[in-house]
Amino acid sequence: MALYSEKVMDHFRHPRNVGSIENADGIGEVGNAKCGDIMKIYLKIDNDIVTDVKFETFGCGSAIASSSMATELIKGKPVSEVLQLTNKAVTEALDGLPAHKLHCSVLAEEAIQAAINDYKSKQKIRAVGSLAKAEESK
Amino acid sequence: MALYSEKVMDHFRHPRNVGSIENADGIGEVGNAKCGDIMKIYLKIDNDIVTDVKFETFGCGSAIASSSMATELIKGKPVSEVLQLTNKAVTEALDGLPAHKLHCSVLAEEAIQAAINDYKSKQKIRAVGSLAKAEESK
Amino acid sequence: MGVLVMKGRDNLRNHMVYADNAATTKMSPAAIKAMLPYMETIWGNPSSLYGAGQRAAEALQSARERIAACFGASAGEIYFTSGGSEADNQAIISAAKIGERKGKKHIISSAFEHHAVLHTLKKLEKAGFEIELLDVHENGLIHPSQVADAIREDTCLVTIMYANNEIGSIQPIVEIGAICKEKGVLFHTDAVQAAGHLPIHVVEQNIDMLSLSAHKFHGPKGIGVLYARKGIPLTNIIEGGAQERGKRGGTENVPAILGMATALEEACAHMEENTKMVLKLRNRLIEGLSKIPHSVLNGDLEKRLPGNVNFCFEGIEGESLLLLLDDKGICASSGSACTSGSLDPSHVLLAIGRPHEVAHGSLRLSLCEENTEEEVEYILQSVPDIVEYLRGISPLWKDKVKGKRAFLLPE
Amino acid sequence: MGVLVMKGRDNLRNHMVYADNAATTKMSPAAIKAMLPYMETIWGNPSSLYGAGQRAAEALQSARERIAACFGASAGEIYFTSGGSEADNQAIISAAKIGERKGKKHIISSAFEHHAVLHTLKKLEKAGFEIELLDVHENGLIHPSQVADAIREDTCLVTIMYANNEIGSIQPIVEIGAICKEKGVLFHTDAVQAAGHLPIHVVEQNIDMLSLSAHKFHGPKGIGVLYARKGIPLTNIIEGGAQERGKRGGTENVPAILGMATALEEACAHMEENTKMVLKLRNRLIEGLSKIPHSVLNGDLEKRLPGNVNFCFEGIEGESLLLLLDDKGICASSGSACTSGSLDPSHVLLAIGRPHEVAHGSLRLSLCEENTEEEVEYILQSVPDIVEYLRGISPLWKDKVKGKRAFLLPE
Ligand SMILES: Cc1ncc(COP(=O)(O)O)c(C=O)c1O
Ligand SMILES: Cc1ncc(COP(=O)(O)O)c(C=O)c1O
Repeated sequence: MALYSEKVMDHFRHPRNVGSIENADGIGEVGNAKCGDIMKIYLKIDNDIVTDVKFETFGCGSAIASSSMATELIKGKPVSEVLQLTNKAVTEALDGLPAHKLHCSVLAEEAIQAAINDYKSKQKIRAVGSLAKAEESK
Repeated sequence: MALYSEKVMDHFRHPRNVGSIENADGIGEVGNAKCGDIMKIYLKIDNDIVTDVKFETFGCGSAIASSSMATELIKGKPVSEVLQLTNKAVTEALDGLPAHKLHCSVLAEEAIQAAINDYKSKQKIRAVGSLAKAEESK
Repeated sequence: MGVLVMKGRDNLRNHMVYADNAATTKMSPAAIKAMLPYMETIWGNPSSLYGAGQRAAEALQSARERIAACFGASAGEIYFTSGGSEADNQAIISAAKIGERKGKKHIISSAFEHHAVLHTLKKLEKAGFEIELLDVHENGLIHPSQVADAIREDTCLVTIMYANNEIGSIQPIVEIGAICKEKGVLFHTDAVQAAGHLPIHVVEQNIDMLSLSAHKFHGPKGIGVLYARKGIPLTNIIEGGAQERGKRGGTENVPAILGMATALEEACAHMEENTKMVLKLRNRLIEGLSKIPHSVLNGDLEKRLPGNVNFCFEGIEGESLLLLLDDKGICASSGSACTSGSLDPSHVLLAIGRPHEVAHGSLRLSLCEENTEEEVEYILQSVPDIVEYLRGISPLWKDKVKGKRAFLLPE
Repeated sequence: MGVLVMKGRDNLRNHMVYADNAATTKMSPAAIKAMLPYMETIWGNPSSLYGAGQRAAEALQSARERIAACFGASAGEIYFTSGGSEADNQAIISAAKIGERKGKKHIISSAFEHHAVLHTLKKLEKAGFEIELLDVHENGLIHPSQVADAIREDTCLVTIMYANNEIGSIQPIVEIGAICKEKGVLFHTDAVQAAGHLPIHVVEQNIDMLSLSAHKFHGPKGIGVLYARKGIPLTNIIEGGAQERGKRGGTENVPAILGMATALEEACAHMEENTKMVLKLRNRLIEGLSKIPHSVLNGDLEKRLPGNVNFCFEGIEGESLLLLLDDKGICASSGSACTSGSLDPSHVLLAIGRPHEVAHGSLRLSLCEENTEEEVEYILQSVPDIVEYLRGISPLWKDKVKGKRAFLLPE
């Protein structure tokens, strides 16, 4: 009955995947206006697989732990699977969060979705770009 | 700061002049409707001097102590002086009473006044009686 | 004639016979022991984030669970208050607010509730509520049918005490609760005298809200519980921080709460054996005191708190009796006028129909498992002497004996 | 980049550094000792007539006198409550009722009061009162002229806290009191953080009503005082028996009251030397923490509680900071959103004009005379490391360093 579970405290104290990725394939940053937390996710994606992920978070203990756990959960996963990550999965993997801290796991979910969206729109641009190039070489 | 002063407790525990007087010269009984206390005072009066006094009281500790102290204060005193006995004098002689118990000392004052009034009206009747006798013997 | 029969305390001369457990109880050593660590070492504020605060928060939560378990509630239904009075106030105000929102402003209670209830109801009456106080039968009981008959469309609350603090009568709570449940009316019970002394199960007994106070079962003073069934929205009477799920501001009194939990568990665990012991003492007392002529037992003989004895003695004024008992080392109480600054006789005794004069002469002896047979015999020696002495100096009594006034109680 | 710099607690590894004395304090051994006899042997109910009750009543009265003497009041002006929150509630409700009777329904307070005050005022606002919350200057102070300007014909109460619980700023109470006195308006001050720490004299300082809470000066939890100048009629918020001259029902918490009296006397007797010691530690802390770039001290440097240190660190979120300090054995607090179930940043820090983002990153260290220089040095080693670490993993901070976002606090 401590404020946070052992899992949360472990991920808070020893957050996995902290940092940033140079030339990331997708970057997502989201914030919660009310509590002020901000999360930034960096993805490295090869062949639609998340090969690397890093995060930077400004926020409370559960925000940091949620970021850490969420990045662990998606590492090595195909994009299609990553898109199905829910805040519930993050919370469960952390052995639960206090009710008023659930929004932190939502933030993690949203940050990852944002990063995937970024990756997809970048891909489209690249696709359009290569299409253009192909046209040109015709 | 006990509820009652030592004096009150002494007069409560060892009330002076408890009892009744056969053929008393004056009897006064008063009651307080609200708290239910009843005091009865018996006086023996010779030559306008209170030569004996007894009381019976149904009431709380301060009612009994007030009766006891009041009887002590008037014993041996001339009627004129007895009529001047105030509840304040009783209270002071008891080293004070709690505010909500002051009415007990008032009751004692009233009982004594009632007894004196009784004495006086009996005297008048006796006076009238002896007057009548004197008339007769004329 | 008045002959002073006071002889001192005999064999118990220097021993205090405490027979006022309905007023407050001696703390159980286990309860004191349960408090000390939270005074000496784990003093943190349970709202604090760090370990020292979280340890206090954990203790608080475990106390909540332990207390809830004692009467079939769940931890989330327990609100800690500063005592029985605050719990009574908050329960009633909360129910009134709920009712007001629905246009229901009729409240049913009884004439012999504790002042924490009666005065709160008076306040609500001034605010436009209609308060209906049920009559109490001479035996100190309310009949469930009275409640059923009184409930109206606009009734928002029935508040009837579990057991009366003066005369010990135990009300038919299950039945009243069932009626309230059926009619959809909130039911609160002031269980300050019952908790730790009688088995309570809020679900089985259909209790929506319940008040208790720790110092009535060997716990600490200044701490109590308001139980409110899940879903009943409470109204704060103390605004402030987010403590007690926002329903009661103020830094939690962790040591007292832990003391209360321990005392309640102890009382509940030993309820059966304590009841047996106390009943035996109580019945002996009732039997002995009944022999005093022109006396009457107040409250039902059967439906009665195990430790409660309450008599009226005709021709006696309560305070004098208590003072003389005190001289003999016996701690007792009275519904008497003069004990409390008010001059009125006990509203409880008037409610069961005792005339003013008789109501003035009451004696309450409330026992616990620490009282002994020797003490009971000592009380039984002392009371008749004092009653006789006080009657001897009473002008009222004399008139009765002489036939000038009528006796109000049979010989 | 985020490099975890947590190294454990070094030489104080197994030692708890308690720096949250504004939340609650460790009980003084003398205060515990003062309570025990009233838990173990003199447990009687002070309303009881017999000796055992009267001894409790005498103890209660002496505690009342001793407490009154600590701030120039008389015993009859002291009302015991269950703590600071209840005292605040009752003071404000009472003044409002007095005002209402005269048709005066305007109340002046400040934006950074404790929630026990603010939430009570909100309740009154719903009941038709007009509540005017004065702005607080950036240094955490209210100017007496603001009060003078705000007072109207229909003002019934000014309630301004003596010292703020988060940022420690001490208000100009004498001056505010004098203005209220001159204009005939009741003046209440929440002195929960001041009592036992600052000299208080209700007469000289023109204070009509004052609240305090024992657990803020090494006394027990669950007990406090409402001082109300003679002649001010209080309104009950807890109805019940005749306790506290009829103004607060509930069996008196005698042990806690005795503990409070002892703790308050102790605190007042040693105030000068304690202040000296604590000031030295506090100033060292402020000096050291000021070196952290992009930080700011909250609250006035001079008009400040001796033990209070409160900083905002840009780019830091309070809860993370507290959890990492806890890992090092340091107990501290924050005005942070996340500590209390609410997500809003501290209303106090917003009131002094800190932007949301900065307000989220606050740290309060509140010292007492038991803290040591060694502890202060340990805190000064720990905080900068943690701040640097947390900034290192913050996307916000990175943007600021890169110039993509503006710094809000100067380097
Ligand atoms: C300024 C202030 N007022 C009121 C209170 C409430 O006191 P308590 O929690 O003892 O009710 C506190 C502390 O919590 C406080 O710091
Ligand atoms: C039936 C009943 N209700 C309420 C109370 C009030 O409890 P407390 O004095 O602990 O507030 C008492 C005892 O005083 C009581 O006997």
